[in-house]
Amino acid sequence: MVSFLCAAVIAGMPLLFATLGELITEKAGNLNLGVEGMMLMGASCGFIAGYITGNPIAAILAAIIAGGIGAAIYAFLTITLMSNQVVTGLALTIFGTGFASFVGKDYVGKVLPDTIKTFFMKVEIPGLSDIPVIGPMFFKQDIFAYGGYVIIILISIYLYKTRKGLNLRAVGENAASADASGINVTLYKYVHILIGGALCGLGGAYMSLVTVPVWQEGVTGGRGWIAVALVIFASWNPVKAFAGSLLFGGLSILGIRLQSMGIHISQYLVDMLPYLATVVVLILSTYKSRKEDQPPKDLGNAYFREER
Amino acid sequence: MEEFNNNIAIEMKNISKSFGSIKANENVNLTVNNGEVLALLGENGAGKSTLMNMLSGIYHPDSGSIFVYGKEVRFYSPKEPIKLGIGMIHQHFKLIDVFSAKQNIVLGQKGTFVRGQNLSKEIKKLSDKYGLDVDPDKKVYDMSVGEKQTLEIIKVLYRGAKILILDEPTAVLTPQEIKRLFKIIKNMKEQGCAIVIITHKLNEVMEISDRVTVLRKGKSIDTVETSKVTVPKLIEMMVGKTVDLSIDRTVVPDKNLLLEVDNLSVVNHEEGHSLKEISFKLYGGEILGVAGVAGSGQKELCEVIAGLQKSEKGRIFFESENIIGKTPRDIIKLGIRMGFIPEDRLGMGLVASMDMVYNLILKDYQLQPGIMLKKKASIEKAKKIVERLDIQTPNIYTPVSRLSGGNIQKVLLGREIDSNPKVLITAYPVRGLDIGASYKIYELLNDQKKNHVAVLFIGEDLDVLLELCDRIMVICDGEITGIVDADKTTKEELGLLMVGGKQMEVAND
Amino acid sequence: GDNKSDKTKDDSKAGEPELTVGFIYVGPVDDGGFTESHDKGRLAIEKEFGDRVKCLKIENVAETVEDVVSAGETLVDQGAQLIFSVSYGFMDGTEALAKEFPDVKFMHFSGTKSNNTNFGNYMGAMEQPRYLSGIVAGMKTETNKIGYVAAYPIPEVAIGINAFTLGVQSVNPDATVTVVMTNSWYDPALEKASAVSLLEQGCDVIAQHCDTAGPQIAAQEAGKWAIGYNSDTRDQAPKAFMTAPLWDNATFYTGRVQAVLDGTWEPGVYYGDMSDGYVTLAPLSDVAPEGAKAKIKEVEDKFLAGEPVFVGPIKKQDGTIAVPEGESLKTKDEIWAMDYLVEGVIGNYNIKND
Amino acid sequence: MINITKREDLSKQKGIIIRIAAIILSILFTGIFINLLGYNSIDVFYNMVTGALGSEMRLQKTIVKAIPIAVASLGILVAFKMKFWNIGGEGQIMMGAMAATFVALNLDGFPRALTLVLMMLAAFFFGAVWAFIPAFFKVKCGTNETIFTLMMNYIAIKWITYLQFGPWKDPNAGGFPKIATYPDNAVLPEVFGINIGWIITIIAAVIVYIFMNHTKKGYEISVVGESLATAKYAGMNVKMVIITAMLVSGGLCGLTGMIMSSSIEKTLTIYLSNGIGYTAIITAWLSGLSAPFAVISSFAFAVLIQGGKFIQIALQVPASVADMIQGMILFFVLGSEFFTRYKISFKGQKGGEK
Ligand SMILES: Nc1ncnc2c1ncn2[C@@H]1O[C@H](COP(=O)(O)OP(=O)(O)OP(=O)(O)O)[C@@H](O)[C@H]1O
Ligand SMILES: Nc1ncnc2c1ncn2[C@@H]1O[C@H](COP(=O)(O)OP(=O)(O)OP(=O)(O)O)[C@@H](O)[C@H]1O
Ligand SMILES: [Mg+2]
Ligand SMILES: [Mg+2]
Repeated sequence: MVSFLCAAVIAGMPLLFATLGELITEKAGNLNLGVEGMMLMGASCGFIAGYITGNPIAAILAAIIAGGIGAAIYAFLTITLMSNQVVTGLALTIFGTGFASFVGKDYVGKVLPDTIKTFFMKVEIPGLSDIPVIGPMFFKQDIFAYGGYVIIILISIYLYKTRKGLNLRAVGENAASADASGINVTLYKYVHILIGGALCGLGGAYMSLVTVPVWQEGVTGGRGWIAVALVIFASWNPVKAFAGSLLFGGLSILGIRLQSMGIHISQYLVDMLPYLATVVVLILSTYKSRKEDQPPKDLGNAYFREER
Repeated sequence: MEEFNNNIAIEMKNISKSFGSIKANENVNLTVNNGEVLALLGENGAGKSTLMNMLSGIYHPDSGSIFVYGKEVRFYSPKEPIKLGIGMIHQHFKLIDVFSAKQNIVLGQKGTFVRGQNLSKEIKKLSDKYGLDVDPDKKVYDMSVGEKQTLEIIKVLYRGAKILILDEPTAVLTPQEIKRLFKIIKNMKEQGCAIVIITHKLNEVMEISDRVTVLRKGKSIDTVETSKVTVPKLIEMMVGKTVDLSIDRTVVPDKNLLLEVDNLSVVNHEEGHSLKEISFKLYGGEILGVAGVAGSGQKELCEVIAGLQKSEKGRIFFESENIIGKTPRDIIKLGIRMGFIPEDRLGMGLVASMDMVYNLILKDYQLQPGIMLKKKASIEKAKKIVERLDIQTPNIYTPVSRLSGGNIQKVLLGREIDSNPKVLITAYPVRGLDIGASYKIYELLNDQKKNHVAVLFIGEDLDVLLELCDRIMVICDGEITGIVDADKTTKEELGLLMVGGKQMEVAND
Repeated sequence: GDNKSDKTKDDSKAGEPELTVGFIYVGPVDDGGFTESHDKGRLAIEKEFGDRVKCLKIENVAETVEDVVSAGETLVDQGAQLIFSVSYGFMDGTEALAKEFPDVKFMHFSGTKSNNTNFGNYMGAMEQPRYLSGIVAGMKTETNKIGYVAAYPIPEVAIGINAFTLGVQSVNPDATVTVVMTNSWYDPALEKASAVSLLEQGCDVIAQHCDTAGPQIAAQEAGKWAIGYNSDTRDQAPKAFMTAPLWDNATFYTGRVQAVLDGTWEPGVYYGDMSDGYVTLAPLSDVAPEGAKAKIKEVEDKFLAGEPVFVGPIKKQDGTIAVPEGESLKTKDEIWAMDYLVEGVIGNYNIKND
Repeated sequence: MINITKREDLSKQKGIIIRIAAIILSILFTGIFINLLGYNSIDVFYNMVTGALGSEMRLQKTIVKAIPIAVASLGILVAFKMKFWNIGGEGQIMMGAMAATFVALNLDGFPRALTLVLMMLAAFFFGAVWAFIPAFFKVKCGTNETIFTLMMNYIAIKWITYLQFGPWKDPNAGGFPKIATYPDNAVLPEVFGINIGWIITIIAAVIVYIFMNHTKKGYEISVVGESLATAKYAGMNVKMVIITAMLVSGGLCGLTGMIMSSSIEKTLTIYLSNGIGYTAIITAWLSGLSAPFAVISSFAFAVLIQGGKFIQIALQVPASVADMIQGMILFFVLGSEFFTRYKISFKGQKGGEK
């Protein structure tokens, strides 16, 4: 059981990064359906940088930049040129998938240098890792995952305790009001969409640097779409996003776990569970809807100051 | 002379601004002094909001110069004016609904963290100074219109604004709230602030302002001292000709009972308002005014009659048919001719992005036979209405959102009247309209009354209610506190009833 | 417009090729697994025939008739006269193409359909090297629990599992093989996660019938051992990799091309085995168990001599007899009729029985 | 100082000029990009265009690819007009195909026309049912339809997987998990060498055009899309309108599934929808939610797809390059919308009389 929970954390990590990325993006009022594309860009570029330099920091930076570049294209189109966000996101997925495959062509199946492998090896956090269940689950992980925990905390503080976070939420809720309050809406949107893209890139890189770790075409396997769903599942709350990522990570490996324990249950129906779960949560969440749990009100709308 | 110049807060010189082919402002000049209230006056679309939006950085002028405290400035975003102490309260509040008052106040302000205690204290100090009252932790979605406005003012003051711009601040306020607002404005004026107020209500201009600048068709016409001008003169400056401002109230003989509301109760869970056991009768050939503090149940009253809200109990008879629980569709299918002009024209009465023709079909298509949509009749009708109500529009295929508020209202009214209604329900039909347009609307309502239509008129301006209506029903907190004859009552009495004064004798005959 | 296209052709040609060969691939040629192993065959053609033969490939073709037909038509459009379509899911599409272009020769990998004019299929007796790899696993395991990460419950996979298990049991009758199906040929993360879960159940050798090195990496991380598939991926998990059953398409593909050039090509069913060199076992690594090499040599020689892999008595999972004592499965058809897993396998094959 | 203002009315001519300029620009930029990747951009574009339109057969292939995109776009646009963001086309296509398959495989022996009509009805119905579920919860509890419909895609695909590997597995396929091939009477006939899907597309486009622009229901859908409150005010049964629109939307997507499965595929596979549901969102949007333009934009997109496949073969460009080209051209087309809605002017010092 504990080992299952451990594996669920690992399976949930890429989801967590991508979900946080999409969450930040949506808080700025933009729906970016290009998560899968940005994840793949991050996965391939992170892997390549790691392979070439042998430097884990370079790998992570490359993933951040790659995800950010994908997000930058999206940001320019949707913010400056005010194009439709859903369609632009879909186009970004097409482009990002192609881009990642192309640059990663010569690196398929290559082995990461040991410097990187050791860097991302599991490390126990003394003290904390001894707590039953929680300890091995959360505190016997790799440094990348610990980075994820830190990011959750940072984002939570940022969103709910700082002025900048408040401004960001205002931009997503009502761009015109935020603008009139002296907030640079365009800047906020750009910055946070880029941060969001960078986090998606990290989510992809987690797969190519830690989970597997190899670069292979389509290494993210549709997790970007799950991340989009998870943002809603988490009702735009970073901590709930963490819980959701674990749950979805767990569900995604539940089928194979049951099989390896010799429990027979139709795998196809088990595979359906994460999606059914999202739907159920989606329905249930409408019943006790607090205004604070609703999507940012200006989500999906382009902002043009002279528009009325 | 020198001293006077030092006293100038804002000077706008030769400001021009166009939107596409529309010249919203053309060489406009305007000066505001410290410690004075300047009223900005003009018909709908005269360019008042545009001019002030340039002062608050929302728009950027095409040409011309702006001086703040004698220094030339250029604003490219709302950020710079805020820094210079210019604060604008927009006609439609710029607040974030899910935020608390406190959060709205610090929005966009310098600082790292959203502070707790200190901030509340600061806000308290500030509101005490100006006699304002706001709960720092209340969420905006829980606030009344008046509270929201107070919050907007505190927000501006917190930013250290010395120059305050108010765009139609009174349009949605009750007389009491307006009184309070004016007190705050006077208070600020005494503290040396410069204030610009835009309003269509001329009595307010006379009451609050020191000087008046009039705009017409994007040009500045003149600036005069309020004490040296009269209302008719102001109107002449605005419109370019004299306008008769009397509403003649004819009495229509042989009124017949058209609508009877009996013991009706409604609960609006969304907004927390309700109606409690109200009963009244509405006759053909009369205008029944409804007065009351905003949010007293006016919206619920209109919507429950129109079939848009569910009732808890009670009955509504249209002629002899009980229409309680019927949907608008049922009502239409029953052949009941009822017109409804809702408060939120573009949000409810019309489809903003569609043209007049498609907006006119809205009320007709249900009764058309077959599954196809027939547009021909509506095209004719649109042409007719444009002509009859003198609607200013490039053509009938222009999206109604492009029209000015007054013209939008005329489209709506034109459509509802055109269906020959027996009962016409109108909620704040002149809100935001200029004097000319307002009187045009009153005239149209009076015409309806003469045609034996029963008109329910929800209003906010007591003077107008007294002049236009035959009877006035006052509601407070969802209860009827009195139904009085308009020519036998006074503003004071109405005011008392609005805040829940004792039940007056019912003037139902 | 025609000038232009002529010019393009001129650029790429140095002497008109005698034959244009087309490849329809299900994945990218650098997938490090299945498609790559076939693309090595294409590269071998280019190396062997040089300018005489031109190769065209198209990657990432979906397993729909629409996509396959569309790819095939374009290949023919571009002059292909011999087309290899390399995925089981391309079968119906290839059949349609064969009907549409009677003058073009089609070879389909792993399918069951063919005609006697222009449509043949080819496949390898992978059960042979799989059986051998089972011997390695059976000798290596200490816990007597072996994990097997498989893609789909289909005959090809079942044959592999069974051959492997029989190999295991031939040296270690107590060992069991636990199977996990990922329902994907290609999902690096899921394949690895499957292996992890098997390792946690106590398995200490992981074999696989899926396309990425994820299971081997998982084994290495757990300090355990692995058997790969498709390609020799010992670089990716040097401490775990023991061996892998492999395809060697080079000989086959160049042979087919030569046959067409010679005018001796015939459709039909090709089932390449170890004696052809079409399927092989990768050289054992240093972590392979001692004595395995000799044992394998012994069995391999039998296979080379024509002895079958599946020799009775073979019991199904439920204990019923599948192949009675004294009988064996010899032909491809007999082998490919397998729709069960053998005794000793833990895992579910036929979900209809759920 | 750059000044951006909203355009009021853009003349048709100018609109066309801007769009053409966007396409030229996108070709220019994408071309530079392609050169950077190491390919000859002129060759690439030339081959993309001739590969999609250069011969009768290529044009036919392009049209075949355009058909399902167009029919699905017509469905999607109905929902989008109502601002109901149906991104569940993929799942609705699959469920439609499932229903069509059920009819096709169980009604063997019926006359062809009748079989086909029944298949269409069944497909429409099941696509509609699949769209009804999110629509129902939308009107009942206001759930977010974007994610709901997205999730329904995955559920549908997993469900079809279950069928293909389980209850619907063709017993005559030698244990392979495939669903049986349709009998001939369940296959769409061809006219002018293309399956009659193209006639269905034209008919569907005309019907959707009339439905959206000239019927009461279509009008109601537009009003609901613009303002719920107004729709209620006008006495519309908003819930019924939403449900109806989604039934039509899902139904058309379901019909797409039938066309795809019974034209070329002749069976149902889990890969059938192949992303058409997502592509249709793009094409529906680019058409400005107008039925005739949806057909045109679908055709344009099919040119991109077919051209992309063609260059993979003719120029041996990897699939990933074709994807990138597709993405980049989309970026430019999407970005160009800005210039049709807004005007940019660069302000000098001319303002203000000094
Ligand atoms: N954002 C905008 N986009 C396009 N045109 C605009 C915009 N804002 C204002 N206009 C144009 O500028 C003119 C002036 O509008 P403005 O809102 O300033 O009028 P106003 O005097 O405030 O009228 P009202 O009394 O109705 O508020 C209008 O006729 C309108 O056509
Ligand atoms: N999107 C737009 N584009 C062009 N002109 C507009 C637009 N919106 C409004 N206008 C113009 O702006 C002017 C003022 O409109 P506005 O909506 O401010 O009217 P209003 O009387 O103030 O109504 P309200 O009180 O509801 O705001 C009108 O002349 C109208 O034509
Ligand atoms: Mg205004
Ligand atoms: Mg206004």
